[in-house]
Amino acid sequence: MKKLINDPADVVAQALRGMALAHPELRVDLENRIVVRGDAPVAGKVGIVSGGGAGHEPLHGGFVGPGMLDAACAGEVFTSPVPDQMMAATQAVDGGAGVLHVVKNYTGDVMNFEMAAELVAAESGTEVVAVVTDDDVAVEDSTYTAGRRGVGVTVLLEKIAGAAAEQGRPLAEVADLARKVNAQGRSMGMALTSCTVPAAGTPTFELPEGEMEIGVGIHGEPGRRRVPVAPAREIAAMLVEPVLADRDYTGRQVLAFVNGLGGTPLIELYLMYAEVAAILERSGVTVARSLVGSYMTSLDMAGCSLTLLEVDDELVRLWDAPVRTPGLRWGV
Amino acid sequence: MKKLINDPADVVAQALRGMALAHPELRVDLENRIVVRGDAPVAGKVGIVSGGGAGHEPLHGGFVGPGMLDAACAGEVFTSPVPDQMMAATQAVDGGAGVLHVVKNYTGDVMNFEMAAELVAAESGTEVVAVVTDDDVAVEDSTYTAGRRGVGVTVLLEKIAGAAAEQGRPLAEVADLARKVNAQGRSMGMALTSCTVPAAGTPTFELPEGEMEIGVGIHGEPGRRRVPVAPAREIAAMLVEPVLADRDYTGRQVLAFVNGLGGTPLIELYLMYAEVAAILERSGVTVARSLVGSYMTSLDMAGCSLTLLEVDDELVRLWDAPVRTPGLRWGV
Amino acid sequence: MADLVDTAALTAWLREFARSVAAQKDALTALDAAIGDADHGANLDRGMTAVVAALDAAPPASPAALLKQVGMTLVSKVGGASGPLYGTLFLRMAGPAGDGLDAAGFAAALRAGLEGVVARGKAELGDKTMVDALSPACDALDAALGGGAALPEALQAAVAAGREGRDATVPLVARKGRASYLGERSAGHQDPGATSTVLLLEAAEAALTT
Amino acid sequence: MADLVDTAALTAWLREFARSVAAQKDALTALDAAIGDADHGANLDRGMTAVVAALDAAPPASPAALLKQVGMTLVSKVGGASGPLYGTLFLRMAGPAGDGLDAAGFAAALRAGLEGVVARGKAELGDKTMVDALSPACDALDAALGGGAALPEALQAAVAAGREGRDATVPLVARKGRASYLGERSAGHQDPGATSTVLLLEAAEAALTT
Ligand SMILES: Nc1ncnc2c1ncn2[C@@H]1O[C@H](COP(=O)(O)OP(=O)(O)O)[C@@H](O)[C@H]1O
Ligand SMILES: Nc1ncnc2c1ncn2[C@@H]1O[C@H](COP(=O)(O)OP(=O)(O)O)[C@@H](O)[C@H]1O
Ligand SMILES: [Mg+2]
Ligand SMILES: [Mg+2]
Ligand SMILES: [Mg+2]
Ligand SMILES: [Mg+2]
Repeated sequence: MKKLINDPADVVAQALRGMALAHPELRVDLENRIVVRGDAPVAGKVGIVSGGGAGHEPLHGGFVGPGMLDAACAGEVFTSPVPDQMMAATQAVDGGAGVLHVVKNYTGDVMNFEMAAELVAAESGTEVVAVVTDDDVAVEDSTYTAGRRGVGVTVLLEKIAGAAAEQGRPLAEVADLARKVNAQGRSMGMALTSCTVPAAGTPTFELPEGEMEIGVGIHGEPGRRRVPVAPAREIAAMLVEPVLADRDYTGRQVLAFVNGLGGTPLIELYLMYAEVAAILERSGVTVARSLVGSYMTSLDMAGCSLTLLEVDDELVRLWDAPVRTPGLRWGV
Repeated sequence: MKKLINDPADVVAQALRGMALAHPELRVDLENRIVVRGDAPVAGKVGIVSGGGAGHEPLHGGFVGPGMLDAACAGEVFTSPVPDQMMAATQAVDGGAGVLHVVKNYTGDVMNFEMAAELVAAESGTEVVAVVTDDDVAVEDSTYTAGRRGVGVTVLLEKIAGAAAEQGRPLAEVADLARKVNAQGRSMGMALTSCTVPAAGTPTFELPEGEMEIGVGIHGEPGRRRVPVAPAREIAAMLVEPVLADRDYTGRQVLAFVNGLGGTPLIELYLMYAEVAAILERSGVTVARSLVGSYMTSLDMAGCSLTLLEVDDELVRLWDAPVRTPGLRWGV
Repeated sequence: MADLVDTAALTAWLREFARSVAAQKDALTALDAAIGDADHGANLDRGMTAVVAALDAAPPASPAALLKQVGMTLVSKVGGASGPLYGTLFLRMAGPAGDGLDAAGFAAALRAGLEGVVARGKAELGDKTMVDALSPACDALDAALGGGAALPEALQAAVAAGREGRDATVPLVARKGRASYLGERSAGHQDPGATSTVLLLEAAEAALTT
Repeated sequence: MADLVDTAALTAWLREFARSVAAQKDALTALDAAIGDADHGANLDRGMTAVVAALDAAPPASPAALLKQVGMTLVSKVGGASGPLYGTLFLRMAGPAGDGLDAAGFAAALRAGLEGVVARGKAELGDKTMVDALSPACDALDAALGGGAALPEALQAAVAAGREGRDATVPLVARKGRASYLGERSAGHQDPGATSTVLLLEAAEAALTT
């Protein structure tokens, strides 16, 4: 394992320390491992809290700031944070208008956020609503299973809900918007290489030279199938087609998001985006907005994911609204 | 070789197409392979043009926009662009106040920009001044050699000179500022893995598991020495010490820039930054500003570089000034 | 009476569970590597180490206080899926515990814990989770005690039923937890949580019957 | 007179150079891989392919026009270090060329080219660059012609001197170009540019002496 780390068991806290030093505008609670917006709580504003296992940077801590998240909780690498952290974050951002929990659909994340909400309810009057993201079409869905994983749409949801909260909208409205974003978003990912969890020290899965994994999860969960490495043009098709098959975006306006998984440089992501855009055009899908970069990584995994989000004028306005975070910044 | 590409011989043009689609606010001339600020030329403003071999994204094209570059020329991967591109870029951004060429100190880049300047002089009245960056302390310097390589300081110079130009300062002043930034900046890089040039198809150099290269160049040029992989704390020392040995920043205010080389995820860069900051504090160097992320990559190379830039109030003000580019964005 | 499960007995149970989790840590993680994310052993070991540290630091006064402390410690130290699940199990056991449990009371408390796990995780029998070991164990415990057995034999029966349930998870296709993302590919592997649950039952048999 | 280097002769020279660069492409790139960035063969081949295409498309009217076209094509198609260097070489040759060169005129033009390369790249003899082949070749050419030799023998002497200079680059430590970043580690390798320059001289010998 080759990584810029010290003790493999102590990566998260040390990275958080660096983030705190690099972003004095944020409040980083190294004890609770939560990143909080510098001016939190913002009186009268709905607070937005997210969190999850570390290893997906800049998600979530890098999206804390005006126009996006009020706080983010970091768990161990790929392990959900605990209720105590979520409680501390919720209390830190409670401006009196309630708090939205943005939760990626993984059993651990969902249950820990649930317990946190129960504990908050027991201890304070803070109103908490949780919205769960589950946009990964690689996992076939069913009410009997844990359902789909929350992936790329989480980034878009945090931005859009954050903009709505910044406008002073009430919790119910912000939550409805968040649910709408999740409902209108779909994602599909692929890996050229496995990630290596520091504590494990070896790649999570074996992916020989010449092979790639289609439908991989952001924790290195195996995907739908393993196929020979193909040109970007064909890879783009392997990502776009299942997304369009799951939800018909034909004739719709979308936000197209090509996300890097950590080990893939920007030059390749732009090239992939060109291929994705070409397929979307042929399929009669109109790209209203785009995002290309590594925003939700899987440690050092090489590969990318595609997320499509159907947008209307309101969602576009909220997407364009000012945001000032380490990971996303514009219009401010 | 595992990459998200099609024809290895046609990576640059296809990535530029994706960039053009993802950034409609920019004008991308696919013919000349130049990225131009949407509103160029800005009348009365000094134009700033940079460029170099591709493979370092977001540098340079990702730094085109208000407050930074007016245009960037992309060569083949790791190969300098040609004078025709630089001429076209120079003419496209000439707002009547002259044009600054920002050139990284590589023989090819320097000579092609020189020829471009001569051709511009021969064909038009446009005043062109070139500033060459050579901040890499890994290369021992001498007036008899090609000198040091231009690396991380180039990003900081483009931001600061861009801000000065945006303020309407004259070419001579902008050029002096640029030279000052280069003179006050030093960098040192290290690689955990080699990059792989698409056209070559195999790693540029062999770096066995358990070894790393200290002082590597952004094109995979061999560095000062090869040593066993060490904890981030020791790696940080191997980067900071030669920089401080080359220029004494003790008691000075600096901008500290920890840059990812393409294959290293943000979580590791933040961790590295924490280690760098700790050493700087112990060394009596005050960090006034910081930048942590992958801004000047070497394709898919895993590793990082450190750049220190001594700043005064003016440089800090120019650094903080609004910038709106795909790669750097704030205050706008 | 030998069958009274008091604070000391519960403490012994949890110390024994902590010991065997530490011993089985890598085995549990290996099982999780096959169909999950290779951290179940590390997660539980982190949690139980903290539980033992808390017991050493401040020995709780009553069974209820002890079980609550154990549950809260697991909830706040483990994370992932097993943190809330095992945490809830002990928190729910605390309810009936009061300041002492007879055999029937212990069985009732364990069933309350099972119900908590099911309420929290929504898993049904056959979903390839810890419930597949815990649920039959509770049934066997009740049956044995109902049939007049003393706690030792009853716990023996519970362990046997738990092991059966654990083994039965091997062919199953997971419908809950990370393993469910694998769909059919999850069949042929033993569930890590069901495996650690058997360790919990075995610890009870070892600690509560002497 | 056999010694007049006209448009046709120059065209033959450049076509022959293009042919041998294509043939030696991989060898040149291999040399550049050792101490540079493994693209010298690809760079020159890309450039000379464009040069030949331009000659085919629009055969220039005069030696001066031809050399200017060749230089401009290399400058705009090659990039890197060798683009400006070889481009400048031909652009500077164009000056003295006018509409025909006798032997002395050709030697003077080649020296003008050398001076252009030196002015552009600031390399001195012994810096481990193409200058180490081109400079002794120019000297030998002048000396031979001065001694009354005809162009064919003079070019033979130039090639011999160029080869000697090329071989002499092996032990040198590079002081210019990418190879200079290697410092001591650049010694023991033959310079790619000096190698391609010998191909240019050999092409002249082959094309201009028949
Ligand atoms: N919904 C659920 N209900 C009951 N048990 C579950 C559920 N989801 C997961 N589990 C149990 O948790 C175990 C995994 O625990 P662990 O690996 O520590 O958490 P994570 O899956 O978050 O990494 C599984 O083997 C399974 O027995
Ligand atoms: N300053 C210089 N003066 C003369 N020749 C040079 C100089 N720098 C480099 N060269 C020549 O250029 C050759 C390398 O050319 P090439 O590989 O095509 O360009 P690059 O180094 O940009 O990749 C070297 O072998 C050397 O002979
Ligand atoms: Mg886990
Ligand atoms: Mg080159
Ligand atoms: Mg697990
Ligand atoms: Mg080269």
